[in-house]
Amino acid sequence: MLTVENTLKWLALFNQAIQTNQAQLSALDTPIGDGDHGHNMARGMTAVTEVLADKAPTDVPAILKLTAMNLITKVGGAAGPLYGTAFLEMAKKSAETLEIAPLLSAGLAGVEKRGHATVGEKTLIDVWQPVIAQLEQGPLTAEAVTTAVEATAALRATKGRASYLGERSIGHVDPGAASSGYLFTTMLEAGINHD
Amino acid sequence: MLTVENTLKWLALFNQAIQTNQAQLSALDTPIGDGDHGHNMARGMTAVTEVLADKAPTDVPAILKLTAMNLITKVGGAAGPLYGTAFLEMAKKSAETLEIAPLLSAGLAGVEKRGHATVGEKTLIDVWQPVIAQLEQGPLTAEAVTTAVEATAALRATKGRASYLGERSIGHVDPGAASSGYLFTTMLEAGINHD
Amino acid sequence: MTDQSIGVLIVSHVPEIAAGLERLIREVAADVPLTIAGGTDDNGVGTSLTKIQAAIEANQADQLLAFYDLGSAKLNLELAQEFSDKTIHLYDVALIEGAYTASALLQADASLDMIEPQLADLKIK
Amino acid sequence: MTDQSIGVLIVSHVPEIAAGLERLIREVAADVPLTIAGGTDDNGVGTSLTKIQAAIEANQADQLLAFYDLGSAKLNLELAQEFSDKTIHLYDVALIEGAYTASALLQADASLDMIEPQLADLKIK
Ligand SMILES: Nc1ncnc2c1ncn2[C@@H]1O[C@H](COP(=O)(O)OP(=O)(O)O)[C@@H](O)[C@H]1O
Ligand SMILES: Nc1ncnc2c1ncn2[C@@H]1O[C@H](COP(=O)(O)OP(=O)(O)O)[C@@H](O)[C@H]1O
Ligand SMILES: [Mg+2]
Ligand SMILES: [Mg+2]
Ligand SMILES: [Mg+2]
Ligand SMILES: [Mg+2]
Repeated sequence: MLTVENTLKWLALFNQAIQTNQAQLSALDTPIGDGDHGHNMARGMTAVTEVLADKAPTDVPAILKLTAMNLITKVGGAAGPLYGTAFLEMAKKSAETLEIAPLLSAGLAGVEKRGHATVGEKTLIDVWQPVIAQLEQGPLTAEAVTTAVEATAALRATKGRASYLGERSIGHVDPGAASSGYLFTTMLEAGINHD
Repeated sequence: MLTVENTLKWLALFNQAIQTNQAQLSALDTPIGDGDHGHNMARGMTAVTEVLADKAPTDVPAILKLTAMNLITKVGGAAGPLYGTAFLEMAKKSAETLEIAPLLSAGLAGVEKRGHATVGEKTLIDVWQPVIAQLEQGPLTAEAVTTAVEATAALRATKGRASYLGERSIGHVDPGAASSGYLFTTMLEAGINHD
Repeated sequence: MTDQSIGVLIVSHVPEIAAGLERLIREVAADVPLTIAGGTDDNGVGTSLTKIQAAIEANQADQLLAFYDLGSAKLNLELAQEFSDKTIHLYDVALIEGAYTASALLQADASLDMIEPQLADLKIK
Repeated sequence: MTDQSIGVLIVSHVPEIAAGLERLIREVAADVPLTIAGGTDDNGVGTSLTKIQAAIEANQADQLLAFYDLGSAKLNLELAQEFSDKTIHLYDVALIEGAYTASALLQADASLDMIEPQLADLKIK
């Protein structure tokens, strides 16, 4: 169940994870992309963190919406509109429910629509989908998140920059999947899980 | 029959015609192209004229080859490789014959190969082809040249920039056809005709 | 000379590509409403929703034919499309060749019905 | 990392497009031999055989995959091809998307046999 407190904590921890692992995320983006995913996400989350520090909204929908708008405008890569749309759809849904599974599910639907993508295309969707499936049945574990991230290595990319490599995209973890891995492990650290 | 004298006279007259009609040629290139054909041809013929004034070669093949190289490197638009190839093929052929019809015929074959083009595509080929056909049978008239140039207005372009306009290219004289019109009227003025 | 209500919008990951393509098109379509968005806010390689929205607003036309280079530009273009009041037609065609063709045809007063079949031949995305 | 014997050659009518495309490609293909020829000798809109020949010579590879924007660039490219000792493969594909795809694949060590079918999907000329 999202609250103002745990949502702010989640975003703060996610920001820390992104900043700490910025170089690793960009390194993952080098063999199958343009090597900027860590830099992009760090720029976006720095903006989110600054704006939340400036004027912390007092309800969950407003926090999610502010996060969305900053990710959309500041990231500069595909991850911007994708994560931004995810948070925007979660913001809309949070007027109705604060349970995490349906919120993330609304976010995932937004990513799929925005990216014209579905599961199996070697994108962040391949982490969101199994994470949500597990949350719908019971508590999520950090191990399950890591497993989903690593499973993207075996996939052949058919969306995003990695898709230009065809067969050659196989054998590398998807950078967007890796950043989503941090999104979900920090969610657990913030105490947000199956209600 | 080409001689050193009439070839140099022809090129001098062609240069004059191009310089005089530069604005008209660029104007023809405006509705169906990028408006630079007169400028391109003037730049090329200025270079040819300068280099011939500098060191006038003493045989026809060398004059034609020097003309070719300068058109190829100085024109800057499609007309450069096209006219350049035409003169290059004429230069090669002139080792064998100095009769004008077979020379121009070799030039036309070069243009067709270089442009991957044939008659009816609204290009300079639509002037070269009827001019050569007439020269093969008897003397060429300036009227026939003008008629061929004007006939390009009715054609739909399928090569060059004008081809992007599809149907909308119809109703305009082709700029390359017009500059070739000057090439052949100045040839007549230089006294070169069916032998 | 051209139907001022239809314009062209170019979105590229690189500021130089967007500016260079505008230069190429201006030679054949001087009167077409054309605006560009190239690179990130700090002119890095990427796209910027803010720049795209500014290019949409700056365009005098209220119907836009939009062209982009790589997929992530499309994601931002579609977001801008949702946020905008203008009618934005997005084409999954070769950026340079598509934007050039559409602009040349608009300059020659072609209607959207004439332009779209020609763009269909350039579809590669 | 890449087969240094295969390089990429970009020919555009506009210097800014050629330079911008090099910038886009460098982000994904740092090690691919890549040279460009943009605009006329005085950096106007057009192409220059001299610039194309210089780009061919400057390229460290002896086999080049060549890409161009509009038809008149192809005329000069084919002339350069005839004058050069290098093997130049000319592709009638979308300039940006084609050169990007080929370069990304070369960087990932793909062979010409793997690259050509992907380029075939981008053929529009
Ligand atoms: N069409 C898409 N649908 C879903 N996810 C995508 C799509 N395109 C890219 N991605 C995700 O975005 C990540 C790349 O983000 P980033 O490096 O910031 O963008 P860019 O490729 O523009 O540099 C990929 O690893 C992938 O997970
Ligand atoms: N592929 C081609 N085959 C034959 N002629 C062509 C071809 N492309 C262009 N042309 C000719 O070149 C002329 C345009 O020359 P110019 O304006 O100098 O070149 P550009 O179109 O590069 O600006 C056209 O009017 C046409 O006669
Ligand atoms: Mg990236
Ligand atoms: Mg990027
Ligand atoms: Mg022209
Ligand atoms: Mg030109």
